[in-house]
Amino acid sequence: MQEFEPKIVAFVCNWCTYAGADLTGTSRIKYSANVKIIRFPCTGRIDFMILMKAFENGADGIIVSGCHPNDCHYSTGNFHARRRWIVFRNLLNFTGIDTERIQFSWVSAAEGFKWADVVNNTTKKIREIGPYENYNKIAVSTLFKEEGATNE
Amino acid sequence: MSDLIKKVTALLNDKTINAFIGYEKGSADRIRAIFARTEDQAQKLVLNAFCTQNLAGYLMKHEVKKLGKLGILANVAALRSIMQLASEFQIKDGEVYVLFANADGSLTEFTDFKSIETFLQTTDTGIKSEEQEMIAKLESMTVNERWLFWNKEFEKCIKCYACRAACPMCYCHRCTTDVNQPQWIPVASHELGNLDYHLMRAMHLAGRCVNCGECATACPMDIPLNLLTYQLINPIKATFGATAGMKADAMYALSTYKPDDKENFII
Amino acid sequence: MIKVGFYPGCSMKGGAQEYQESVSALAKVFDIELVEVPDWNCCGATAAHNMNKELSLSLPARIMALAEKEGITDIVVPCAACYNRLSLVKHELAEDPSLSSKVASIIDLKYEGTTQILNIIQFIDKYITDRLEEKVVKPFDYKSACYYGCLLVRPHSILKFDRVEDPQSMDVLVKKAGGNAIDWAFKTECCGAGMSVSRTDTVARLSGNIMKDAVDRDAEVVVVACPMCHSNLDMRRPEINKFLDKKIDIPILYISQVLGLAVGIDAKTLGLNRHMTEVNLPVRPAKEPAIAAVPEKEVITQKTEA
Amino acid sequence: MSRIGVFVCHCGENISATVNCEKVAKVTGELKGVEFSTDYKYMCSDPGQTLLKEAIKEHKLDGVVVAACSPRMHEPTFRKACAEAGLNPFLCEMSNIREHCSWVHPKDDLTTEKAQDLVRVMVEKVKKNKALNSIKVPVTKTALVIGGGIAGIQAALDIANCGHKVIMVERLPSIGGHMSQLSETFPTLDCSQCILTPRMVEVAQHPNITLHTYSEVESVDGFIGNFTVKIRKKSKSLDEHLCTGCGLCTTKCPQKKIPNEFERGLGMRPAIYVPFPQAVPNKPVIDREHCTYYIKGKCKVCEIVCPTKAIRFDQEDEVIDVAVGAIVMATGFDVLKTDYFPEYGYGKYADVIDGLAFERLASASGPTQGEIRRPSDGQIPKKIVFVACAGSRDPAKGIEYCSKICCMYTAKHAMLYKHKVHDGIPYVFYMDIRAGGKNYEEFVRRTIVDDETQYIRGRVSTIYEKNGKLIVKGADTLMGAQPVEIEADMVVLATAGVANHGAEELAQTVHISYDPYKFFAEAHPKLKPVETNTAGIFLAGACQAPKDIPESVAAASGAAVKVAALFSNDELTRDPLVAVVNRSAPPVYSQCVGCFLCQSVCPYQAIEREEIKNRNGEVIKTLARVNEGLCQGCGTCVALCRTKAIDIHGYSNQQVYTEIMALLND
Repeated sequence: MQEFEPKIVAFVCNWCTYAGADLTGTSRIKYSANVKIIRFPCTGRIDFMILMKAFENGADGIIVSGCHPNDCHYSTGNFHARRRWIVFRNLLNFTGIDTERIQFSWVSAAEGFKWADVVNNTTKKIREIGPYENYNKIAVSTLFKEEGATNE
Repeated sequence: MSDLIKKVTALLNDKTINAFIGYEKGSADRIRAIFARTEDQAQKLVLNAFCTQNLAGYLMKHEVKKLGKLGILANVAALRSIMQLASEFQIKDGEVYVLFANADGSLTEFTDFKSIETFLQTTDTGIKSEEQEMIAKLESMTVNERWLFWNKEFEKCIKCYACRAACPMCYCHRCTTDVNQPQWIPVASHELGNLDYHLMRAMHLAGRCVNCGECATACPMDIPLNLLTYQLINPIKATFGATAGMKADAMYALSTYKPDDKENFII
Repeated sequence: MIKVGFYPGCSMKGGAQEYQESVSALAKVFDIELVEVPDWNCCGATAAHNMNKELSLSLPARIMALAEKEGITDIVVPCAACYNRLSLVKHELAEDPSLSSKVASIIDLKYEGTTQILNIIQFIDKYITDRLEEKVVKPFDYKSACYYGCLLVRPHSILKFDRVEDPQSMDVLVKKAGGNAIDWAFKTECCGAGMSVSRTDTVARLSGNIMKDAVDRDAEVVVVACPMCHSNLDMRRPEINKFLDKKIDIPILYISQVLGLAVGIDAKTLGLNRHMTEVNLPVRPAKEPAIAAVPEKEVITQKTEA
Repeated sequence: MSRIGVFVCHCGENISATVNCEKVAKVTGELKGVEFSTDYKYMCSDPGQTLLKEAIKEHKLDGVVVAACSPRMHEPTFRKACAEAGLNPFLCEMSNIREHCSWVHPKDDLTTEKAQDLVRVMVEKVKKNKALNSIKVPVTKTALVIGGGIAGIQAALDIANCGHKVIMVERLPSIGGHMSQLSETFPTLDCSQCILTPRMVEVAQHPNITLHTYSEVESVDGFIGNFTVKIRKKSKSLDEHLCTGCGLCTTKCPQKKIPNEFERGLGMRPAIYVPFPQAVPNKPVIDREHCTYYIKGKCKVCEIVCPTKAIRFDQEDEVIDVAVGAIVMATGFDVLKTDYFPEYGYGKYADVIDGLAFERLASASGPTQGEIRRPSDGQIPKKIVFVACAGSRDPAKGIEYCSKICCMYTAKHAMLYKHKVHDGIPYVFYMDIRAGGKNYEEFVRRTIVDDETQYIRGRVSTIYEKNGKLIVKGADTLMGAQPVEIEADMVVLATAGVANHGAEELAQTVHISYDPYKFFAEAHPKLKPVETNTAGIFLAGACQAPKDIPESVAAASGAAVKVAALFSNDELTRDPLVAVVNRSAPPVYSQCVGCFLCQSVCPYQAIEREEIKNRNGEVIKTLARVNEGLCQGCGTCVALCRTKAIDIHGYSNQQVYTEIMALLND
């Protein structure tokens, strides 16, 4: 049987984690290729619906990462994001969505190693939990595929 | 003639208000909302144990707003709705004439926000114990059991949007469900579209829900929708110290922050 | 008749009997009925809070839960140590709901934390002060050193009572009773209560310094609101005098006794005869009412809201 | 139908060693809407950029994706190249296949596939990109400096010397601030007045500086480059043009018993007064609260004696409007109020004073002509106790921070005292000695060693008066917390430096943020220490946090450079990656419902209220509007908006939605 290769999307802020991931590269630290980054100006910009869309489109795991508290480039975006995640995680958990599959982290522009760790640990964890069948089952309906196509 | 009818008639006659939102008898002895604009219509007003609907939602309806200066028969949930709407700049102080029906049937007038705030401070605004128990029951399940529970519930949803129409906080002219550039929420009422819709709705009401329960009451498919938003009320209060609909100038829990907000999941 | 809950604690029933007598007598003059919390227990001030955390929470919690059950909204706790324990536990349980439910299961009573805990001064302020001046018949015209001790005002962050370093509330009451509250330096110094029995030499030194400053500033009486303070300053007087090598004979009165005297209650009812140091206040020639109509200065709470 | 060009860079071997660049170019070249794709060894080199430019022209490309290094590295390079080829620069995106791919993964098919995924995401994103134009904001090249202490003076002079106009507003009748009250300054002990006064005069005489003393800022509107400020010039009851500053009125004024604020109440002043002899402007004001004429309706002695007839009793406050492009906040600090220390008897005992009062005692121009005499009876104190950290680093007092300057000035005070009272003994109670600064530690050592100051590590618990002495009780924690009792003649409290009174209101007036202690907040604690979160408003000196003189001056010069940089162009050019509230046809006007929950979330106060009016001028709807001059493009409002009425250029809902779709659906 072929090993399960999880699809993991990382939503990161431009100023800290994106730069931290750049540093991981500059330092040639290796990490798993399962994680792909989408860049945002700030964690404050990351709408909770973006996370829902990722699961719907087949993501098995999600990483959300930004500047450490008090380090936000926009001073307060990550504070607002943190509140949003506290509430959203509560809601997801209550509706039976596996919050283990969303890894929130603070990774600064200097934390190249930490970024590699976050990516590798998350990949390892998702690999162990397995594909997100619950969500995929309802998402991979023909209806959705058709509708997805109209969005192009 | 009841005190209520007398009062409303007087208010209409001296033009304090142009219309009064209250309850009347509907078909099959049910209670429904009435928008009394004339003395004759005011005669139809009733007030009894079945008058439990939160009428504040009507304050935000375009058709009702058009009627001019409004009066409303409010219960506790409606008072809180008015407070929350005020904090979101949807109602100005003194704009709405509020009559509150006390448990003994007597009426209290509220002409400004301050008096409503003071009143709410000493009023029980919590979630009913049976709903608390239901939430506790769900919380004691495993994640997967909860998933199956809600999946089964959402399966019933026909996307009629009665919940949205009944909710006093769903006053947007254009709901996210209607946004199609991009189409965040699939239109069809299949499992995914329903899940998306209800998660979105719950999130948009987080920190704003005044636990009136109109969404669940309105649902023709009997989905316990109110639990989704109720369940967030206590954590938001415990973590951020915020309760919706208690003050007219309250700050919204999700647009404010404290540098030392506590969480245990960010690494 | 106003009904107010009352928690005597051990000292009111023992060494500080006169404290309870005077509080009761004072309350009676002002038409207040003190309702003792039924089946009350020890507050745990002595050993419990050093030995066992759960016990130290449960003892005061049980007292408050019993009061709640009885429908009591305010409890007067004249003993400063009891007041301190009850207030701190109430605060701690309010901060941590899980602890609160744990304690509720230990005491097997419903605990909501709704009762107000009042120390003697707060009780007087809430129920008596407004009517005090009109009832004063015999102004307490003595130079009084108001001694607050430690437990009444600390920790300020929780008790939020008076200014912690320079309390004024008792001074204000004494002035209203026609007295002359002197400015002195030892209002909140330690009397040595923690070593009341084990190290009387330390008590003599600490309490001695307090008494010395009071008499150096011509105090005729020291006014207290705590049975521990009272017993150290009063009962340990021989040791104090020995330490100071000087005879100090000014009496130590409870604030309730001071107000009691001012409103005309007789000395015996107030239990003045129970003190170790004889209460022998000089007789003042009757004067025209010399009571200040208004307090000289409003009490400022020390820490303003940041 | 899009015409997108994909350019895959090898970066020498940095990318091509693990990613098959040819394959990436080939596969992505087949995506819908991709007109042209190629790979090249160094896309950022001149030939690489030429290749890009020519492809844009030749294939009439309407979008470009460069798959290369991090956009944080070369996005500006390629956007500029696109612009040079006639393509709107915001139609160019980069896929990061180096830092995020080739460098972190081994050479295998998965790595190449990931690179293809990353390119595909950007191809889809670019399809949703919009051509954007940079935002141009005109700049009024006049700066407003609020506060005339050393920080304000330095900032004003620096800006004025760059050739720009400066308006300075000072609340008090004279500029100079706290520095003018100081006797000597640490660590050099040079006289504060001697180094400050020339600067004050320079401000007054500088052709580019307009000075408004006895004035306050009433309101600030507008945004970076374009502020409108209302300044209230309080009435001085004086025609300043006629007054020569002879000072005759101040000597003749019959009301002479007003505690002098400048002397910290240690001296008296008349009702018509100049705060101190070196004041700038050196012209008096009438203190109407204490003036006999204003109280009783008669006196007018000053008017009678004035040789130039300059007194104007009926003069009213004047409110002026000024247009400025930048604002420097230099409003300084205050020291903790007296009622914070009942245990130290402050306010009760005349001989317990604060550090600023000691400065006045030690100052040659002070009430005692520089002799250290205690306020109660004028005796020279033989034992003096300095209490450091009076309020600072004390959560119980509500001040958890270190006031920073007290260690140094306390050492200076002890030194000055010893220099003036040779047989006196100075004691200093301290928690830690914080003497980080050039020559600071050496200075403190001199105080301890050469001037024999008794430093006691411990806190003072209480101070009370007995037999004419102040009994200071404390503990010596280096001696096992041994109790210490000192019978002192005088006590000086190094009271905590706190935000100036009115700081909170002023911050709200000018729309900048402040910290829990009401000190003004910088935009970034490390990298933007003199900027505020409101573009165009800068910080100088102790209004931000307690600062000593060199630090205040450095911050002021820093702020001045920021202002000068802003004024170096006639127009301010900003990236157009800002939020925008959508608009639509009536009767909806916008998806925005005006709940303004976005307003409190915005760190830059960029969300404004816009009223839509009908023909009769009645407001029919209130909407949010984003001020492009203020928005920095964080997008926090976008995520919060329920109706999706706010969107942000560059990271729009369409763009991010498309990115997710493209990434997960290959």
